[in-house]
Amino acid sequence: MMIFVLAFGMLILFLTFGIWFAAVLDGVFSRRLSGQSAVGLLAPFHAAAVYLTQQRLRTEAPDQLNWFLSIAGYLSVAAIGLAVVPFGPDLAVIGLDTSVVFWGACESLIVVLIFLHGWSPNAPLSLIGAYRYVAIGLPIMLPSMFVLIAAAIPAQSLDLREIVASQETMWNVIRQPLGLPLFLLLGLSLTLRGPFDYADSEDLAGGTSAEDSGANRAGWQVARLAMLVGFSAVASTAFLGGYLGPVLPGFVWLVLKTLVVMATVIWLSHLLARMPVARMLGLIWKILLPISFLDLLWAGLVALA
Amino acid sequence: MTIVIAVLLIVGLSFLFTVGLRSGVAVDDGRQASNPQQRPVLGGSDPETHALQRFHIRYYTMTLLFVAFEMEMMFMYPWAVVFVEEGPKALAEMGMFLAILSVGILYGWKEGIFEWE
Amino acid sequence: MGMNWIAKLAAKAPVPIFIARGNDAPDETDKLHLNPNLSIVDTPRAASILLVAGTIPHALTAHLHRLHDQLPHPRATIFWHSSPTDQLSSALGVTHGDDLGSFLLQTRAALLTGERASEADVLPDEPANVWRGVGPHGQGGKGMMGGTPYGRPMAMTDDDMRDGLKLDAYTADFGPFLTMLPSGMILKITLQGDLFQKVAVVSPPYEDARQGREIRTLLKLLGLPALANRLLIENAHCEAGFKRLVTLSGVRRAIPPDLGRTHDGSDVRSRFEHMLNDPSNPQNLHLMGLGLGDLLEGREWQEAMLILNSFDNTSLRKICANTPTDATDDMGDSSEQASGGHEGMDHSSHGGH
Amino acid sequence: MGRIGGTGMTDLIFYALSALAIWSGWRVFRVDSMIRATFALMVSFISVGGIAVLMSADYIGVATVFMMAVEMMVMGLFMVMFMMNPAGLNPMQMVHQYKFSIGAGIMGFVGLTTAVLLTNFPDNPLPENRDTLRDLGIELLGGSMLIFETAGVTLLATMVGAVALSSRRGRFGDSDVGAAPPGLHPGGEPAGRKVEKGGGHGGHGGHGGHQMMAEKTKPNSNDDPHEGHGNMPEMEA
Repeated sequence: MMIFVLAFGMLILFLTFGIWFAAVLDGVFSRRLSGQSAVGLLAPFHAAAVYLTQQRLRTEAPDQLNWFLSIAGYLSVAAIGLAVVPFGPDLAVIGLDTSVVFWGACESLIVVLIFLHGWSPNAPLSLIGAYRYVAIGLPIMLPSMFVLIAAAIPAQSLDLREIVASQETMWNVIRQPLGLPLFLLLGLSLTLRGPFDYADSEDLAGGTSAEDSGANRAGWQVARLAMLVGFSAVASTAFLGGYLGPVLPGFVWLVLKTLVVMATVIWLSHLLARMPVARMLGLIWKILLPISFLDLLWAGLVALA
Repeated sequence: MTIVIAVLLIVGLSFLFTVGLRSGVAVDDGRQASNPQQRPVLGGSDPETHALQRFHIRYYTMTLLFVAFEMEMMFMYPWAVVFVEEGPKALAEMGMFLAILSVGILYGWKEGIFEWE
Repeated sequence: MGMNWIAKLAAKAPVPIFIARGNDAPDETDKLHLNPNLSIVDTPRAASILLVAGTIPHALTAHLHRLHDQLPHPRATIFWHSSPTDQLSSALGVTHGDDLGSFLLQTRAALLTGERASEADVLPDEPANVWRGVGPHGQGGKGMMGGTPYGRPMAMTDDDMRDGLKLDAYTADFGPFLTMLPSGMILKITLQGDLFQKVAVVSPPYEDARQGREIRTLLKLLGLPALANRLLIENAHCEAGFKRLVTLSGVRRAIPPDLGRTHDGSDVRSRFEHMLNDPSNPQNLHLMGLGLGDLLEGREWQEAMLILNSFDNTSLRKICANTPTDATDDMGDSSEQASGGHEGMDHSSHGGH
Repeated sequence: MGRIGGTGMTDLIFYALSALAIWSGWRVFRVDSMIRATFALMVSFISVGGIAVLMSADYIGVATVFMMAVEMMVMGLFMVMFMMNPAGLNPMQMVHQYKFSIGAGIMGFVGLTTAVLLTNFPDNPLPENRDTLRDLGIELLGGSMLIFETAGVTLLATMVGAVALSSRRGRFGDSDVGAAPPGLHPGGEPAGRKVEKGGGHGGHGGHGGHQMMAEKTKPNSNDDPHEGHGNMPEMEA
């Protein structure tokens, strides 16, 4: 019981701190790249306050229930994704023997929730965003599942706790070099960023969130950032050894690695160009999927060697 | 059981947070959106019809292929757990399984289902 | 009325503004992107202040008013280098000499404290069609698809030029104040899913709509808004660092080959290259009766937007002139005829209930 | 992890999840929006997955959620694509043969419940911490290897079938070239409006269904009011 409360407290702390930091990092990267001065540490709070001073609008004949559920659900799934991450040996909020599958379930629910977010407002631009996202959100899950399965092979378990333990001697990022890059692409897709932002992109004036104002907008942006935190924690656990590390306590190591992954995802999102959706669909099935097969084969051969 | 409780707790808190955002805003004067405000964003134009419609997706064949592929994932999870124990046999069997499925992808590719245009 | 703590926090944030561009928007409008006190947003739903830059032609004032009403409260309108319309006479005007940035900040602060009342709607608070209490369920509908449920009719079945599945087509005017379309341009687009089925020009872009903004819009459409803003800095496009970033981002690979090909063989990729490397020299494209329909029909949304923004303004206006100005079917093109004849009925007649 | 509540708590969660599963399953037939119906079904499946996790069948429970989320998403796409009035903007009856389906539903429920109550379930609890996933893996690679590989071939057949049936464009040109819809009665004229007669829709023009056609179309576009039958849900009069 005590352990559960401790882990849960760490989860909340991790999530809030992570959301804030992700927002700051995002601001810093985008403004640096555009050749402007950096932003302040409190900027995310100010921006959120702006949304909260604005009226929350609805559209004509929207699906109000699903609009709410998509925002709240996205946040929940992000937090649940983070909850499977072990903060230390035997210190996970959701300690599950099949946590890799559980994370997969989170991934597929996110596609549903983002679709719902674009569907609910009954508006053309958000509807296009929603459908376009599904075209990419579904197939990009395949490579990500393959690399996670590859990460599970040396651990002989689908439990993230075991996967961390199996990286005691060597991190998966070295043992299976193709895994992390492929997984990062999934992160871009789950958090609606950069080259995989087919839902909320500029060519649709914000896509699924084009109709969001006030609290809805604040909620959606918070959920996106929460997803970034959750994803980064999972990635650092599966590929960078999670809480493993010398001298410092395990939790600190996990936080540091999460920040590194987070920064990488944000950096990639500002620097990679987005291609039209049909081209991306071909890329995923024809190139990324074969690469993930290769990763699996590699992982299998290494495990047998 | 702890797992289910943890999930329910997290979902509950997230919902509470989202409700809190909506209702806890003191500045929101509770004004309902007026009819002109409800019009969907079209850059100043007025739509003729509702946007919700029988939406014509172009990738529907791809989704069918995807669902079949996703099925296969369910076999891979238990496979990954026993891989090291079973050794080359596991590698060979899964290799065959994936090879069979890849034929499906190649066929779809040939038929041009990944293309919009 | 004092400010509560949320309003105090909000007052420190950059002012979210939505820019409605008029015909002769001042050159400094683009530079607003670099102002740290402002954040230029893509949708009126996120904006606190509507900035009208330049003169809005008379034909577009109705659109401006519709746009204005879509902003959430508290909101304000500022006319910059233009005079307020009659219906928006309470809006503020800023002329040449004034410092726009600080003026926007002051206005937003006044909105937050309540010193300045939020602007009321211009348009009457009425649904597009009367629906309350109409019909057997009181939602304005009739039967399965008929009537005007919640104020509007439903989209109706229409031909499809791609795979022949006749599903609902969505027809609407897009523009003139959408950030991804050239300003002033209104297109009547019929979409089947996210594919352009038919396109007609309701209003062409302004004569001086873009002043070399195409390249920045293209970069934004390709998901690189930070690089697009970097181009606003003097001589940025000559910098080696910028060029390296553009190469790194894989923009050239991201644009599909042969997209938006004209008769003389130039496509979006080559036009993008040209704009990037030689922005001062306009390209002389041989358009030869090329219409928007030839370029956009059958294209997916993002591709269509890339094509639209890959042309310089003169060429785009020429292309618009080659395009039918309304969605009536008398100009049906070859692809449509191939897929089994015209729609006998004008689609827009559905909407007229 | 210690005790968080006793059996009482487990029972409580079980009943809550069951109630959610049944309620959302019922909503599937009561809501007008295809999307709501689809995802109500998904919620129902997720609750069942939760119950499976509660019964320590972790893999089955989590996999149910995983698969169902994806499958309901795909089903939703198709539902919206092919059903008239997919958002339920006008209320409608989604069930054909309303009374019969209610009867069949009740019969099915009673039958299954009786079967559950009368069955003697085996009572040999597994040893604690038995790794069922590992057992499954060994089984797949050992005794059931042939089944496993056959599943691969079956899935391949599914893929090829799905692609062949639904893809219009292929290596040999459009699949519907020269195709004509079946006759309204054996040997009769092909169904659907004729292209040559004053610009109808051609092909399978029946998607419109009769309700809207009757009042929306101009009189000259010779609509046959019965074309909508068969592939569309319709209002019970």
